[in-house]
Amino acid sequence: MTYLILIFFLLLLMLGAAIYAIVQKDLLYAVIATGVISLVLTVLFYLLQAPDVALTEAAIGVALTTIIFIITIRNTVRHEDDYNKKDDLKSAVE
Amino acid sequence: MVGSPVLLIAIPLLAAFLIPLLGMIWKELVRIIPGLVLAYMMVLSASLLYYVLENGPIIEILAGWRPPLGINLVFSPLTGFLTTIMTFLGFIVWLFSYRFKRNVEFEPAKKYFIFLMMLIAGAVGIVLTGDIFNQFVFIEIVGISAYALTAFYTGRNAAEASFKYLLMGSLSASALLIAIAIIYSQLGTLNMADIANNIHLMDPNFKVIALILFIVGIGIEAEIFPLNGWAPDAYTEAPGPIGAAFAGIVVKAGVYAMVRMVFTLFDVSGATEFLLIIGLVTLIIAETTALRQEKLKRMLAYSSIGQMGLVFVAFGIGTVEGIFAALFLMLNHAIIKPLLFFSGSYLVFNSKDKKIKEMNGLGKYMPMTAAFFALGSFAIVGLPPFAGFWSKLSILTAAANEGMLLIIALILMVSVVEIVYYFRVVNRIYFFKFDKASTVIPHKPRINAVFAMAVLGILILLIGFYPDAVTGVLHKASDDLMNTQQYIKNVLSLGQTLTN
Amino acid sequence: MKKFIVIITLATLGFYLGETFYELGFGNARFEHGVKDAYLEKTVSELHVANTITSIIVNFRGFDTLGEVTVLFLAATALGGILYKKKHHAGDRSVLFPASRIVMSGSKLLFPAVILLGVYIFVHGHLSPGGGFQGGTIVATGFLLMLLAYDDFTVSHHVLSYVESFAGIFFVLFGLAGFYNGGTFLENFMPVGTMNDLFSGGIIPIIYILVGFKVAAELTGLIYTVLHEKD
Amino acid sequence: MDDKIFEIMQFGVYTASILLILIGLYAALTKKSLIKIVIGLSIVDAGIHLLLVAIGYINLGTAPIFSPGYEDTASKMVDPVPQALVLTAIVIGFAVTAVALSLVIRLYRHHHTLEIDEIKNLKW
Repeated sequence: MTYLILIFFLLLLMLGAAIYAIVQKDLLYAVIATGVISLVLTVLFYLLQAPDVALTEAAIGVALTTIIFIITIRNTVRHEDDYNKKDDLKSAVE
Repeated sequence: MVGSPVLLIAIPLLAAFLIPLLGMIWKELVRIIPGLVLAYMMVLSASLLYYVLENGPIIEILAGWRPPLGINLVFSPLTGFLTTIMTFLGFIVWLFSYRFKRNVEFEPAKKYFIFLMMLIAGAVGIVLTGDIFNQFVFIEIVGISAYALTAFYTGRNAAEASFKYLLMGSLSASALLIAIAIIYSQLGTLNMADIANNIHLMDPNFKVIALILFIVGIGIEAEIFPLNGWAPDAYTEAPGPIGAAFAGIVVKAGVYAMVRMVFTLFDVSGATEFLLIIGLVTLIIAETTALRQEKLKRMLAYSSIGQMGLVFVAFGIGTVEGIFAALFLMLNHAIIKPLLFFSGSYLVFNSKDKKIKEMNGLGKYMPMTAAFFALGSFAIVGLPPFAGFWSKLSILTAAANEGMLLIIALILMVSVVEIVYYFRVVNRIYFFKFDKASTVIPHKPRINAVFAMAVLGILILLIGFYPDAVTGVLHKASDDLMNTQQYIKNVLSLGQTLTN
Repeated sequence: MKKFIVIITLATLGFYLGETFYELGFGNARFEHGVKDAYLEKTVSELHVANTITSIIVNFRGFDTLGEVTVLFLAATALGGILYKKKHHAGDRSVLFPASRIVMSGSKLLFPAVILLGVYIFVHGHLSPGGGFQGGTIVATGFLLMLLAYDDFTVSHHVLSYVESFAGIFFVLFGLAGFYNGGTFLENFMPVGTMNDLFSGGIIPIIYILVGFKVAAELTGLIYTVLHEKD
Repeated sequence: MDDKIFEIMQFGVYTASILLILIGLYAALTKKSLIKIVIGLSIVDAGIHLLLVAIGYINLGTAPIFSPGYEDTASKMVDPVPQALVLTAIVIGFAVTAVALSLVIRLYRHHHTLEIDEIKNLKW
């Protein structure tokens, strides 16, 4: 039973992250939400007895995909509606 | 036998990994080696085809595991015929573009030839493989090479066309994966022959859903109607020879994969009628759109989509004659459309917009290129002494034998439309006055390009005057596609019975 | 309006997909002649490999893996071509966040451990979970860590392309070596040894190690290219 | 795990993965920002990977890795084939995402915006 609750919690977390990634206007947060989907997916793969897939998803989905997205945002715009505000991320960090 | 079919894929991969190293030694090798590899593939494929026509199909086992377990390659008359066309065309495209951007020292020019080679190797893989997941991997190889080649020019709208292609390609690849998941969960196997053998065990509803997902997944490469939005842009924005490679090679691989699904894998009733309808819709929409195009390459792209629609109509007739006609049409399209793209890309070489109306009176200044373009136009609309005539004739006879009069009428009507828009261009080239202010500056083709175009032109004339030279191969290939049981037997007779 | 149409289409699609998959259910009792049992059985009896997924990826469906590393290779090559600019400032890197001293020394400490973990995973691919892909990506994340922490950390492009090319070449050559003694492409031509030994499974660990090197080099190169992208 | 709980879990996992696919498709089809479209594609990929792994799972299954001394446990193992396919699919998906994002950077360089309506030089 706890197993079931755990799985349902993870599934809901994943769906919530997916919806958040879609509606969020700030692309940086959206990308991090995509990373969360991958993170939850890693745990789910482990629970579904697929440790190899979990390892791959952990390295590729969580780390590499997210970083490539972030670099792209760094080189383009941070907000969905904005034009030409590429210095935004820099100013947010400083 | 001179070698095994797997070399058709292994050698280009080996060369692709070697080229970055060899490029450090002498830059020209980056251009020469893909050509050598493509020439080798062409010779190997032709000699294997010769062997196969005499001795029956070769089933190549990979990794030492027999069919249901391992992946296998099938080199039958049909697949051998297609690979021979593809590798031949690949070599011609390489020859045409050998001096392409030669004097420019920039990164993409060096990579152009690797991608061209991998595009062809991937297409050959799609045709040869006997495993649905392996086919997916090859579709992705073709996809990534095609995206990179489409985005080749940094100016213009190349990146946009490429992104559009990528978006559609990625979504359809997802559909393909879901279809593979459904089939695997029902039958527990990924081998095509094994699936075809056990397909009756599958629930009919699942079968229909899986087939639809497959058609969505592969239709993007085969340019069927709702999924061909990427094609005109990609053809227009990619370098000229790449348009020829898409029309001649990638599309052929997509059509093959789709036809293999419908004829061999799924015995869903009504699937051939579905192909017929989809082909007719694609044909009519593409040809009427082509009539309205102002840019030359866009027009050629829509014409190419329309021709693929015609191929599907011919497959959809469902008889051996129909398949024969479809394969004949594929062969003719594979040699005529590249000629049109090659000569067309020289006709609009210096123009910015690549508009048709800029080509006024170029026939006087570029006699050879214009003559090749005219030859290609006459051949593709199906004028009697050229190659296109025989394929159109065979489609019409196949339809007539089945009593499909409406289809004959539609094909003839569409042919008239085709004649109108091709002759409009030819008319402009030859009979309009050369207009110095708005027209492109005539550009003489280079010697290798002339040679490539001449080979294609001679082939068009040869097939036009001696169609019997190819009909023998085509008959064997069409029998091969129809005979599903033989395919299953060929592959699975090598197999080991599974223990369970 | 467009959104409305999309939602309706997606709902229909979801309905049919859902119906299909609920009917399918989990598990593998649905088919009788599947290849799965043969894979599980032959992994132990003929290949002497503990990890079935490794044996499937490297041996039974090794051709897929060859295609897959090619896809990665093409993507890494394509990235260089697509992002090419005439004026290229060598050495410029888009710094995401200026790293603090803690991050710097922490990365320096972690870097060898991450690399070691990656190498361990791809060397033991046939014995435990993991293998070339997983290990290779972990090695690449190690390099990513260093690239993010230190502005002046560079990876030699030549070394990367040597590693990448030689790993790929040896993969294909090992495949071609399968033809030796009348075998087939990618066939296991080496003795399989005893199960659960490090040196067992014939060519499987060798090919997976090559895949590991290739994936690591390609992903590192890919990230390096994108990181040096700056407007 | 008894059968009823297993059935609920099965329902939940399939629903979640199909919803994930639909959410991703929705983003890819309706969103105006190019990066959002690519995010949508990667969400679709995630859903499909979960779906593929799920079709091979069996009740109380174990990972398809043999431990020393337990070489006869094959009947209890989950299906290894979908897992192998997913491994390949994840790497391919990453390659496609990387190419897509590099195209996004190129488009931004030319148009200085990520709005798809502003970029439409070609007909969509």
